[in-house]
Amino acid sequence: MLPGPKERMRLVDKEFIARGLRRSSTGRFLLWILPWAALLVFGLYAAALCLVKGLNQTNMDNRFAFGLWIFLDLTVIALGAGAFFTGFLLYILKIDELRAVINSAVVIGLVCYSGAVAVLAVDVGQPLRAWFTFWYPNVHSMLTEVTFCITCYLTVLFIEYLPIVLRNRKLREVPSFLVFEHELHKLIYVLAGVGTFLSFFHQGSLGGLYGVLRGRPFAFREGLAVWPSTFFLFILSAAAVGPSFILLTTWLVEKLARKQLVRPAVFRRLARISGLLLAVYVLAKAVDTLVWINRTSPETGFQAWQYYSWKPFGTWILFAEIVLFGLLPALVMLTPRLRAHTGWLVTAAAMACCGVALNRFVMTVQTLALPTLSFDPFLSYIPSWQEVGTFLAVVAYGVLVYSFSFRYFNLFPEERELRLEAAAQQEEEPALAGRY
Amino acid sequence: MIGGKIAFASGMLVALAGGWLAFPRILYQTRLQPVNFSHKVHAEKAGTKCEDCHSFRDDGTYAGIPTLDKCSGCHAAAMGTTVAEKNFIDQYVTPNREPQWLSYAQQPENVYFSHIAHVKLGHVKCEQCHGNEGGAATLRPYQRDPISGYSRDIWGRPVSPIGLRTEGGMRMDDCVDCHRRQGLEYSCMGCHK
Amino acid sequence: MTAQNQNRRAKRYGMSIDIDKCNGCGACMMACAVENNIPPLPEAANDRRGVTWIRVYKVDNHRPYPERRIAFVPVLCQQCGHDTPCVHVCPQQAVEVDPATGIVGQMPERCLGCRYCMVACPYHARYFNWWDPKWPAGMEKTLNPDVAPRMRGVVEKCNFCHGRWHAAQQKAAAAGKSEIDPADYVPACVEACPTGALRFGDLNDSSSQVAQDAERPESFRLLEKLGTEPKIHYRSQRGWVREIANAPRPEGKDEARG
Amino acid sequence: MTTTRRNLLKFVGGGAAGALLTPAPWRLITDTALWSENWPGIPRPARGEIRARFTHCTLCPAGCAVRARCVNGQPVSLTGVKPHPISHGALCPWGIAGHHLPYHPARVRQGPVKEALAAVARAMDQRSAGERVAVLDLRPGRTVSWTYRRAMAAIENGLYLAPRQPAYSIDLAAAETVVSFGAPLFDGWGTPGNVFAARGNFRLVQIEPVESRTAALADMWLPIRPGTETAMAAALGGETTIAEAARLTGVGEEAIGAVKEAAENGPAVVLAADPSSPLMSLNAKLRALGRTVVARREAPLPEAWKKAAPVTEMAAAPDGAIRVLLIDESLPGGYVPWQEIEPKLAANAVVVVFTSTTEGYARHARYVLPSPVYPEAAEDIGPAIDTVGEVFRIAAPLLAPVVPVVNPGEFVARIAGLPQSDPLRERADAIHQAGRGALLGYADGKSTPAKEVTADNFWKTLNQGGCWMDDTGKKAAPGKLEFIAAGEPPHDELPLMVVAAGGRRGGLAPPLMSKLERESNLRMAANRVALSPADARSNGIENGGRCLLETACGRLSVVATIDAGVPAGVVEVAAGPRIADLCGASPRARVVRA
Amino acid sequence: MFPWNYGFVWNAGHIIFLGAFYAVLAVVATTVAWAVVRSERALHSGEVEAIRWHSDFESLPCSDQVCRHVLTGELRERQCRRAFCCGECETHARLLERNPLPRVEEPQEEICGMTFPLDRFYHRGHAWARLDRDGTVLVGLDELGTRLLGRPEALRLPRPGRRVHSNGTAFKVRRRNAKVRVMCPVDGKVVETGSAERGWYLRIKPDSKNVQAFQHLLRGAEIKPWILREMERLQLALTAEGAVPALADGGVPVADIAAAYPTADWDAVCGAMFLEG
Repeated sequence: MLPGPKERMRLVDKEFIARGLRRSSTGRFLLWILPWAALLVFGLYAAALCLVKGLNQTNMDNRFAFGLWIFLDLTVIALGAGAFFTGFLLYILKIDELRAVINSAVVIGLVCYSGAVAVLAVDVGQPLRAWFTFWYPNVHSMLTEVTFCITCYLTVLFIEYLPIVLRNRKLREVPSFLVFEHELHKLIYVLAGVGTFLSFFHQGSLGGLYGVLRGRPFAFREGLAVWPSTFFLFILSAAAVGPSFILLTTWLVEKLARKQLVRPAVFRRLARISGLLLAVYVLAKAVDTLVWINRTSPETGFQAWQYYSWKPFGTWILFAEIVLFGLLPALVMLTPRLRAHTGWLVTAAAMACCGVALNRFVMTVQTLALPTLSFDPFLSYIPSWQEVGTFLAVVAYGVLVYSFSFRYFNLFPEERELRLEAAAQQEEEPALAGRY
Repeated sequence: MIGGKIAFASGMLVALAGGWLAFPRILYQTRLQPVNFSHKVHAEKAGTKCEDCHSFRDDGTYAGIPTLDKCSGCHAAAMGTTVAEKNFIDQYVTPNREPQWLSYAQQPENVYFSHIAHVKLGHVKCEQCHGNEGGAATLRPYQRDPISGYSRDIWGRPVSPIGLRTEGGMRMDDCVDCHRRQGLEYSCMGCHK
Repeated sequence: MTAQNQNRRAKRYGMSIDIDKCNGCGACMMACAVENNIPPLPEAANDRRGVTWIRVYKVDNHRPYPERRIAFVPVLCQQCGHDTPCVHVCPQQAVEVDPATGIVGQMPERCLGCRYCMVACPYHARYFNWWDPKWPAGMEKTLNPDVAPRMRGVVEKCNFCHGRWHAAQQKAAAAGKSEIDPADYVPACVEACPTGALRFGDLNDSSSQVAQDAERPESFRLLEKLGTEPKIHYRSQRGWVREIANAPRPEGKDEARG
Repeated sequence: MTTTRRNLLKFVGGGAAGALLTPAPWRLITDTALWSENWPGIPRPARGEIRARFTHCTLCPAGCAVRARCVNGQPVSLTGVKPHPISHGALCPWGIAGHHLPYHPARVRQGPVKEALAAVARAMDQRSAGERVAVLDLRPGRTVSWTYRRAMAAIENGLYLAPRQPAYSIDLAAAETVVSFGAPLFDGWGTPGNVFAARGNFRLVQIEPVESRTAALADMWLPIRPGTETAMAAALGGETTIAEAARLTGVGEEAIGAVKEAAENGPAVVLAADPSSPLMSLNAKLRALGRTVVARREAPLPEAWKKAAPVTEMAAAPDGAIRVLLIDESLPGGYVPWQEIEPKLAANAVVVVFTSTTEGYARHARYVLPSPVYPEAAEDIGPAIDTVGEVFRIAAPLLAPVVPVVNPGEFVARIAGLPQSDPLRERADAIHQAGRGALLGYADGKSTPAKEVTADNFWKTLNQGGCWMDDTGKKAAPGKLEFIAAGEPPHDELPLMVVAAGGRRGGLAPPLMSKLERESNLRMAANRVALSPADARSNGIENGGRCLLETACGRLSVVATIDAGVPAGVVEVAAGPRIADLCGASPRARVVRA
Repeated sequence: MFPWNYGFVWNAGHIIFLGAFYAVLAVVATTVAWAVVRSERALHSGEVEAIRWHSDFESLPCSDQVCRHVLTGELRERQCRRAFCCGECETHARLLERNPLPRVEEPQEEICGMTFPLDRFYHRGHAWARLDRDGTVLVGLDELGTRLLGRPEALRLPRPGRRVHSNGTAFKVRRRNAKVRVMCPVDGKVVETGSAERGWYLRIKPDSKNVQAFQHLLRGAEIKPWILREMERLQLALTAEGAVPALADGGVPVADIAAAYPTADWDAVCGAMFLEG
């Protein structure tokens, strides 16, 4: 007898799942997908409104010309830095442990970057002219640098994502796919190298974006050659939280999928790298802040303390950014005893991510909220539901892409081996293997 | 395997043919001028020069295509025997209806083009940009890019050389080329508004 | 600089504003909107979404009544002359400083509306078209043919009534001259100011009224320390008014109007 | 099966690859980008011949000379006429955007003309003895005002109503000290150009509670306690001691002393926000009459017009007697609060208003007829309060009415059965015959004695931009100045004193005023009131919050603005018909949260 | 972007910036192109099977990549880096000459109740190869393999004349949800196909009959330790794939193991046992 449509779907679904990987039943998966899909649809509607009716749908205005979107774009891209940095550590510095998370890192990177680019396309007033930036680039603009690097790196990410897709059990039955994947994977280190180069630059130029604003003394920084100090700080912070974010997501997926995906050693390694870089970043940031308070800002006629006398953005924000969400997690991740506990690791990683988010918030939102003319008011801004919706679309899109990738592609190469090992231990005390 | 190659090649061929041969033709929508006006006749018979009809106002602004009263000055009654003239008189002069000329040279809204600056200061001849319009016995059809909404004469590099004069011209590229040759390259705001 | 540009001396157009004369009537704002085809905005617009190339701010000395004193400060694009903040941030060369006039030009048809320049501008003198340009039915008949209306989604700003500059150029050309007569080129706001608080001219020409105003001891420029060399020179005899040139003083926060 | 599918994919792939090698995709990308330059929603300015035309602004009694830049005859921008002896090339914000008014979305576009005519006619012959037919003229002193007066004279029991018109005019040029009791000297008082031209010669002492635009630029601002102007005047007039005034007004003694001194020696003038306020009598004490306060002079009239109804003030009209009331609100002028009109109306009165706005009497009248607006209307403008000499200027229409309009003058003339004529032309001829004064043409800026031009050229010049002036006659002291004592019934339960912000006029405001009112908060929008921080706090009102403005006559929903420049106990309102109806009679109010 | 675009000037800024941009594009493009070219070449030179085996091998757990000499106990620990191509492995060669395989007297090994005749070579994917007198090679499924698959529900054999590659797919078997590719021990051309009943599946005409061609296959004394290890692996796989362990006592595996473990994810079990990724 022929299987019913439901059954057939189940069978097809099963066929695409890699051999020996435990994935939830088709029904459960659909249940998980559904709400996110709904969110995606809603968000796309919001974005469509902004595109068709124009940016009057948002709550941005002439004084708050950049709003929620730019803030979250910067954050998301900083978090997505895990992709390039893990690639860099694995393929260039040959830290082989990280092979366990590289695939996941690539997917996360892809999601973050494509999402950010999509939001940017909505954020500009004339998307039809977006290509002008490539055609008539103003090479002195940090935004040009960002645009070029991000688009290039996004292409690279797609290419890096390709092998992961082609390795799918069903797809690799097509000989040409199999072979191409094999050959491409041999050259992946080249792409990793290029990706690293690009990422360094656009993470930096995202910082430069604000650092060069001579007209906004709160953001303006001195620096090397054409690059203000924020250029390097952004690179550093992104590199620092990238691994943290990978750690965080991996841990989250483990919890959601209720199975071990990587060895604890990988977590610790990620944490150690993250902590180390974070420590360096905090140091650099502190120095930069001091220079800014004592030289850069006064030279432009602005006393730094003024910035922090507008409620609610008091000095606490500095403390939170540098100490609470910077130094603290760094120390946790660098202390072997604490690092041993996954709980501590995850908390620290989360804090580090918050720290970078806060930093991006300060750079984007506080810069605009602070008055520059003596007769300016201090401004606040609440995003409209269309803005929020548009960004939720990106979140939903990210979750969906990751969910499908996790289900059908082998994001964590060690997953199966770890299950076998777990089974080996059960040999000793025979019990029913945890089924999920 | 082979089938695949053929399929690929044929797909490519179709696209190439479409893109190079069909596209340039379908890209423009063609409209005819309301009156079959002959610059040639007016130049030779009436011995008029360009600026006699395409004149400047006192304040130096350019009057562009002459209005009906200019025509009816001579054509109150038929001067020749041509059908075109008869139609013109019946349809426009007698009912005193302005013909809706289609201006090949109509620049985009964001362009500030000063004829007098070019003619008087730059000593540019009409032909240099407008080509030998004055010598043409008939008005060529007006071609418009429906997407951008611009006349074929003023925008876009020639998609394919078919049916488009290449010398001189009134496209931005032409302006810029000439200005560069003259060492007259100002800022964007020099010509745009 | 090309041969042609050398023999015609480069101008540096600027403005001088006497705050002590400005009564804040708003004629300049109206004249500007009329001249530059700026539409009245829909009901939804507020004081942060309107397009007002020149905007008169009501400032005060932060003292309680009756010591409180007010002054009106017209703020337009300050036409920064030295590493102009908006020019080098624009990703696609939609902003430029015209070497011939020193005017900071914004090209609406090149702009993609990323609004980075607005973030870069410390004077908030740049405005974004949040809406399609919409005039009440029939009113589009009153548009100025020398200025192209901008489309939704692009940034615009004061360009010293560039349409008038073009017209003046054309007039000069008609007279066979390449130099324009200063009397022919005056921005709408200056022309409209009933109190004569606004003056316009070439700062390179030391004989011009503005050049001399700029030299006055009571003359100042907004946020001069940023080093962007603005070309709008304000002046006032009142000390507290001259204070507005400096960075904001938080303790001076007050309930500003509106 | 799979091969064919695969081949199809290959075909498509090949197609895509091939397409990239053709101009098509690239051209389409650039075209769509260009499409964004003129996609729907971007209007195209008309191109054509650009010419200058001249007229006069009728938006206020100043009647500034206007130079209109026209494209194919359509005005696209208005500026002043630079070398003009009265307006000195100045225009106010309203005037600058005046050419937008015909297209105002809120304009009254049609009205029941026939019905109105019929109703008026019916009411006129049905009316019982003693019932009146009245015209309310908000802008007296125009030529059409004389038409009304003649019409009312022709009709039995006709009544010509008009807000009081000062019998004097102010010669600012002759003053060295100007003591202004809240007169918005720099914000709508008199002729802006004239005021600023004279500004160099006089010292301005502004006496008013709020720091208005005028106070901000005054040489001396006396922030007086609201409602104590009379006390200050008494002190300046030497009736009370300075100390007494200082106590009452809250202004320092030495300040008052200085003002008093300045006012006494040196040609001075005292101005009041309301030209018919008793404060003006202070001028007599300062020996200003005949020097800075002179008799108002009107241009000559045709002899035939002398048979005209007298000017009656609303207050003087008999109660419940007016059966037919025709209100000419075509030009913004001195708005008479409705609650002053209402008691005068008969039981079933027919009220017809000629107007362009729904804000004013249209809210009360039975018939609302669309009137022409500036610059559609052919009008003349009487001398402004600061015009010393005789002057006659015509606001020549710059464009034909864009909606079917009713000319109030013709309407009234018709119901009164006056012979068809062109009053403006008749007036012009009369002036020309008088043979005095000179005619100034704006196009050439030349001034020629009236007697040297033919009547036709005289008329032609007046219509193409020009004005007739005669300030040769010697300045005479005005006749006996009579003033209405400001009858202010005390409403003690109402804590706030209402002060009108200067500038705003009745009638339609150009749509572009949104720039000043909403897009920059430079001026107070019609629906706003300003409160002192203290009062706002005590009433729990926050900035930009909705609230109710309550007076003895009613309440109005408004938006509150907290302004440290407003003293406690004062609410600053944007003048306008609604506010006038609300606060006209009793300038005390309360503001409560909505 | 190009010199002929408005706004382009030949200055350091443009040259450096766009130079870097084009360099990146070039690198990325060439990388992809290079990969394409190489895969095309691979496709035509019929390396697909080899590549599949290699990529499968890479994805095997390290425990399954263990060297044959660890099975025999000669080495304590060694992971194969050559995808079991012992022919190319010098370590293998060295070890062989140092201590060649001890002779085994019995014609066959009896392990856990399964018989493994020693007249043949065993592929680690549980296919055996027997060199016949007529120079052809018979390819069959060893007993553990047979019992794992039990009675196949579907069997796909290559048509005679088709080329098969060592470590490539010999034939495909489906059992329950398990789709198994049984790997071919030798290179050659199929001359005849058999069946489960006949005890062999393919008769192959090998490309070469010399030792090299069989170097990578297990033989003689290697069989026992190998099978024992395989039994452990099986047990592990069964546990991991959620079957109740029944061979804890090392008892005789039933004739049809699949039937014995209905709960087990058989696909995964066979995947592990037949060395598929």
